[in-house]
Amino acid sequence: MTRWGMVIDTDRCTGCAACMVACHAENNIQTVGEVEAGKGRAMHWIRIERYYEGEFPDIKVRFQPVMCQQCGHAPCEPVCPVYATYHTPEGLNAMVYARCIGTRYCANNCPYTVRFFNWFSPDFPQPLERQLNPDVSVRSAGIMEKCTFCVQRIQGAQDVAKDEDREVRDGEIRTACSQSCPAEAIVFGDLDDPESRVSEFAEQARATRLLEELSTEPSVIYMRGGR
Amino acid sequence: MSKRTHAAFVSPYDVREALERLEQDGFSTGDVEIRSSAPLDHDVFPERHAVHSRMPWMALTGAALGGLGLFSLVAWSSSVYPLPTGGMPIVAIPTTGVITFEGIAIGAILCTVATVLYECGLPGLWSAGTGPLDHHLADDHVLVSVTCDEGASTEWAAKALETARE
Amino acid sequence: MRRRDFVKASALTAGATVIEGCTDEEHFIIQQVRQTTLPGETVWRPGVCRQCAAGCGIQVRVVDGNAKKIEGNEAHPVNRGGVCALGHSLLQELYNPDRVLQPQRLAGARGSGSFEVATWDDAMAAAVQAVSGAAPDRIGIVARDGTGLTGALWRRFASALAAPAPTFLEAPETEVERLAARVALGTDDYPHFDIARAELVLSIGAPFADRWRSPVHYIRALAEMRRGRATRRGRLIQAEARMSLTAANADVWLPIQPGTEGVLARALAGYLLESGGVAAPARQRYERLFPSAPPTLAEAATACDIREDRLLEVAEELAGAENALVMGGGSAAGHTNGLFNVTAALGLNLLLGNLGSPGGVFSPTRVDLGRALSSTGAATPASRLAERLRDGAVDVLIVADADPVHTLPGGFGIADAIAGVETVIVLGSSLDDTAVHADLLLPISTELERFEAAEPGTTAAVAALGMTEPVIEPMGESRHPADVLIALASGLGGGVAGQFPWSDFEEVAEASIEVELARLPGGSGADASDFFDEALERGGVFGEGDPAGAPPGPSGAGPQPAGGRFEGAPNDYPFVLLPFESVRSGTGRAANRPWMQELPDPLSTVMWNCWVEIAPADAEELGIHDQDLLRITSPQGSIELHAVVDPASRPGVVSVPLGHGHSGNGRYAEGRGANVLTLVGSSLVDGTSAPAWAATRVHIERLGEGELVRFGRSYEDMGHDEVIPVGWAPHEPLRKTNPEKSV
Amino acid sequence: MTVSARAATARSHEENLIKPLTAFRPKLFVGSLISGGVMALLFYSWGYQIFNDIGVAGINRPVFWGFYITNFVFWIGISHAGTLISAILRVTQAEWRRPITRCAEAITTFALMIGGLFPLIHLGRPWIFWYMVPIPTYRGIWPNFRSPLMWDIMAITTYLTGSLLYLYLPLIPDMAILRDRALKETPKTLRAFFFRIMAIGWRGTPQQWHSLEAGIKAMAVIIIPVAVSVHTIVSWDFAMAIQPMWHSTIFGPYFVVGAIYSGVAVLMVAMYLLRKGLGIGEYLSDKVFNNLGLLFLAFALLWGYFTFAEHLTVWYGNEHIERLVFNERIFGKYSGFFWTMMVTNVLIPLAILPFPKGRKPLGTAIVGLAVLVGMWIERYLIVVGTLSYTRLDYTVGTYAPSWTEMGIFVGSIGMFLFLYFVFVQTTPIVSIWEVREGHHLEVKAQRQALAASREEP
Repeated sequence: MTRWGMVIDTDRCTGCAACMVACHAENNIQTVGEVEAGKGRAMHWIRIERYYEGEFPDIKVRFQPVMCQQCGHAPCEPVCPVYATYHTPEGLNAMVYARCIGTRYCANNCPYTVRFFNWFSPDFPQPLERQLNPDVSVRSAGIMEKCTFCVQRIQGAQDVAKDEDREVRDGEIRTACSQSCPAEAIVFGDLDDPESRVSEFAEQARATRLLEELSTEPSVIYMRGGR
Repeated sequence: MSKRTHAAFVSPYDVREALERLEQDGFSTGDVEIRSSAPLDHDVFPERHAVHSRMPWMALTGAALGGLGLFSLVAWSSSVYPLPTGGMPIVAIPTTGVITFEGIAIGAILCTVATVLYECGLPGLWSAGTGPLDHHLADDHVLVSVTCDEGASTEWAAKALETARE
Repeated sequence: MRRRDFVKASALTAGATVIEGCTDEEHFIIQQVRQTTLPGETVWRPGVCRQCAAGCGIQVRVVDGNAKKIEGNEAHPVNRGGVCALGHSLLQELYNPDRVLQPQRLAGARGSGSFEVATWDDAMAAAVQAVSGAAPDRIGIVARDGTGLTGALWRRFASALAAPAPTFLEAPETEVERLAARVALGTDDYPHFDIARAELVLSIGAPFADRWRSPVHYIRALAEMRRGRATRRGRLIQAEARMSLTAANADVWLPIQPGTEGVLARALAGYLLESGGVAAPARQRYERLFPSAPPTLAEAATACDIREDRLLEVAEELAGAENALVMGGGSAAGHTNGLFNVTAALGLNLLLGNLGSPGGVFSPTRVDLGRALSSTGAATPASRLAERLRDGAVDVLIVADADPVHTLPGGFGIADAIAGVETVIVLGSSLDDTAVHADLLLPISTELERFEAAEPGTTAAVAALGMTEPVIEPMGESRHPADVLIALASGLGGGVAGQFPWSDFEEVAEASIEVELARLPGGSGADASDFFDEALERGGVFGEGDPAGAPPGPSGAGPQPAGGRFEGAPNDYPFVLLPFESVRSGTGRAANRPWMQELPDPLSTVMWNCWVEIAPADAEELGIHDQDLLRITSPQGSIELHAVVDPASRPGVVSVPLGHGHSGNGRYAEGRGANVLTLVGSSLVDGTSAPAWAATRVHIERLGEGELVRFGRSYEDMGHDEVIPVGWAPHEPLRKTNPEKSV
Repeated sequence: MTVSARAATARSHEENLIKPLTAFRPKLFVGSLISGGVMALLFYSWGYQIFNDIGVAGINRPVFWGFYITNFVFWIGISHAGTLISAILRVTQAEWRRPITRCAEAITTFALMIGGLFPLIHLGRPWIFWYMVPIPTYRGIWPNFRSPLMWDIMAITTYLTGSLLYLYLPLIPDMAILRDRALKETPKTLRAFFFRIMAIGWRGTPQQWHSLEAGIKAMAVIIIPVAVSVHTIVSWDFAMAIQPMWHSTIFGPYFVVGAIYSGVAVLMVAMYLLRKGLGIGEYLSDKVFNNLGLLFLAFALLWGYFTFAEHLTVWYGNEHIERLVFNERIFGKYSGFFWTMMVTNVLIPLAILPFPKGRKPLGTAIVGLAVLVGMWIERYLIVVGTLSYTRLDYTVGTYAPSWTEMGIFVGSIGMFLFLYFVFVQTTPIVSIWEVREGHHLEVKAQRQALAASREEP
């Protein structure tokens, strides 16, 4: 059985924000414009959270990339009245756009605030729409969306593996954020496979998870920084 | 071909007298219809006019049916298309319980109303509003109508009602 | 069809395309893009990113002839598979809704921005006429960067015309850093720093995790230094007045007084010399560079305004480290004493004895493919060009893929001077601040639509040359800037045309490679054409193995120690202004890309706008609150910006990101924020021709309330409970409770 | 006073009651016109939102819920006025209930209709709301009954059905009375036809009376737990979420109390207006106001207690994110709302209701208005106050309602008034037969007293 997971090394991450743009490019995420962004409607499936610690001149900055944690016990799932979000056998917290009627309850119940709502339908003025990824649907107004662990890439790789009649190799699947990360701070893989890189990381002492106290069983593991 | 004699009374107690006289004159309760615009206190009437209702039992039946119905709907519909969410069981008893409760309630409510209508013989849209004295009902009078045979004891009945009237 | 065949084919048509017009255009282009794909099938094509000077190698996902996604080319030694935000957004330059796709001729007043569409023939004819009509010495040429073939071609063009050498708009500090490296280490270019294998990196002013020089390369190296080795975690010390992204990632941040970077470096040198851990030859080399006695840490502490004990800690760590290295540049090179600052910083490496050793400094590995095209590395400094423009000594100005009006200091007065030029010919893809002044706007293709052969602007461990065929067909009628140049040259005829015998840039590249074959990695003894094809398959030619070649060391005495001078008297202009490149705006090239506009700045989290970072103490003193609208005035000019009260700002210093305040440049860029460079004067870095862009003082006044679009919390919002994220401190949140808000 | 004399006065009172149904009342007509216009605003704004997408509302990230959910809870809360109260009074056989049951039950029904509208308004894609309805469709997928929103749908449907029937059953005999009058006075009119339909052939035989009363009793017993469950479930929409100051076990009872509290408030205001507007003071007597006032006071105290308990536990628990929301609510951004709420919901009631002089129509009506404002604020605080703050402090939210949301809110008030105006003009706002029954019981009591005194000597 596979359980997709991700490891983020906060000591490698420099907050360069390459992953954020990569995510936009891969997942056809709309840009909402200044006015809407001012209302708090900007969409970044992955974001770099910045925290200050201490006072000048001994002040430190901490960066922490946060995307959907693909919780094992996701609070967002049961509250949806129409099964628009549910748990796949591979441990993904799937979002079915076609089913979503936009109660926005899931977003309310997400302790990580990583769900984003399409308040208006997206606008890709010509010829920007030529860039859109054909593997990912464009979401219209009234639909909730969030990080999918680049499920289209997962399925692509699984198809290839199936054609070649083999298992998916560790490291064969790379999410958009992890692939573009200059610091290689993001690693994606199968947490149920003890040989995989993510599993190795997960066993280290630096490993931790966000808001562990809520026992949401996130699939994203953070390697604590050393600064 | 039968005749009907109607009388309107102001006070229920006069009605009682009238009924007693009618009885003495051998009218069966089936021949006598009493109508009022507000519930009459039952001790006004002699035993044979007493009535009864199956209400509470019907309500309980409805409750049982409703609860069972919704529970099975939930249980079945979640298992024909099983989608795990938040690590909960496919048929989660606590959440199903809430729905079942509402099922019990709605079942009871509908069954109660159905029973009321059935026992009152409603809706009987066109049967009503035929009597000549109906408007007296609006004035809080009590109407008593007696059905009696061809030709026969009409005047008896009338007299009985008359005497009661004074 | 194989490449080789069609080069001949296109050779016939190429000249024709220019003279007879666009009739063969499609034919010509279709031949350039190889037809491979089935409908809906994904093809990955190697490419080169030219968004900044770094020149990373990329892989482009192409579906049905459309570019969908950019990933890093793992074979490329510069970025090894990484891509930065700017690189990703190249797709939105390619498919920008406001991109100029046909030649435009001015219709109406200069600078009015009203153009009419022209055919390539007419446009080129007009260009040829203008150039041939002008006296050679009254021609000005501005191109994007001097490195690589295109730069060489412009040089060749200028010399063929007998016109003044072209001006290359590289990052202003690059020249200073190059000179400093030459003086301090004897290398002909900025050296390669083996950060990945170092155990301690002291960066004096160099914001190498920001957008400086080669961001992806350096970020990767930094990460490797930290977590690449099982043995120990490397540490980074950043000495810089501003909390840059690099400083934010540093283990120790020394927020030193701007302009005193050199003093710091010298004082550290003094400590190293006294600590006695320095070998005699190293000491001699260093003293050849700086004969005078270094200042003490105490003196440095006062000059830099840093607690002495913190300096001492750094000095001790530096002395104790196994293999440490020191970088210099960035804002340190932007002060009037920038040359001294960077030289002093780089000089420290002599004392650390890390030249040519793992985790140390290595001499640059530059192929310089274009040297055969133009022997002279000559270039006219931007400041000089500005003078000529101001003196009205330029009749025809050719601007190729550059935006001098926006990217040069306001003190240079380009914006006004350019109005006096008779003819302005702009090769560009958008109606940017320079293009609005154009008489002739020639649409050029992006690096995805054209043949490219580009060297990294900052050398990596090994030599590299990125090469790519067009990844997709050019949009509209856009053309390769070099092809336009070649067409222009052949249009001019005579000697000039003779100097440009090629049909298109691809041929230039092929020819140059045949010449330089032996010097290219894996080139010696290879068949030129096969080598060429393989390179295109791979995305370039890359060296292998570990870096080699130790810098020779100082060639002579370095510049005299000097303090930084600032424009504006401290009384009238109390704040030092530090412009910087934010990952979201760079130098303004990405301004019209929605992805970049909506990308929050990692530190201020601002989107869609420009801002000024000011320390809480200063803000309080001036009664400024977060998001307030401020007027920032320098001796040069004044702009209006919104305040970001930044807990990590050094009091007395304000920072403003570059790349905003475009007068035009499209729907997403127009009129957003202000261009900080309009505040910067004309003063130059001593001993160089580079503008001193960090040598300005400003005055700040509050205009009133304002609104700033943010993605995350502002510092002022964090009044009550600040939690350090779990990733950092598992279950122990750091509390910043202020009394009136606690029960 | 003789029986017949008493009967005479009763008749004349009933005439007052029936006048609005028979005669044309300009005041009521104009009232319904105006309120109808305001109601139109709701449907205009909603249409505007549907055509221009949900984004025209002020809600955002992380404040995903705003005015709509606030109003939803507010109206559902109000709906606990009638049915619940009248049911309780019926079950306890409180004699003074007779005049107020119907106007109370009407409030329930209408408030519920409006409240049920808001979840639809708030949907991102309302045109496929039926994905939530448990019916077999081509989709082959059923709703997720684990979601509190599904519980909502179930509970509200049940409650609405129940309330409608519970309002209608006691209405039948009155309609029969009106029918009988109309058929004599103005036969062959629309009114007569309407009453005839509504009376569905009620005759008023002892058997019918018996079944009806049994039915009403049964309904009263059933409807009480339903009402309780409805607002409990509404509160669970919040309590089931792991959000600060939502995830609280006390929420069920807290909301129920709050709901009844706001319900009584509306009832007070409505009764005051009816009494003034229809001149039926003899039915809605000071005694009634006094008794309800006492109930009102009790709920003011209950609500205050729950509020204190809720906030005390949060403050004492001192969990980081909870304290963040708590501080903002009580000392920070939302303190203005909070303290206003405390004044309107605790201070004003406690200043007026404890005193007999305060429990007169005007006094109770004033308190009613104040409490309405307060209870609305409470819901706003719960929805927006919590959502503005997130566990990972990086994201912070602010919220300001857009004109669309405002319009829909105002429109909903208009809709309520409109429905009520129409109701007053089509049905006797006081249950005639129940009042008559009351008289009969009095008469009976008198006779018994008389008989007793005869036997004395």
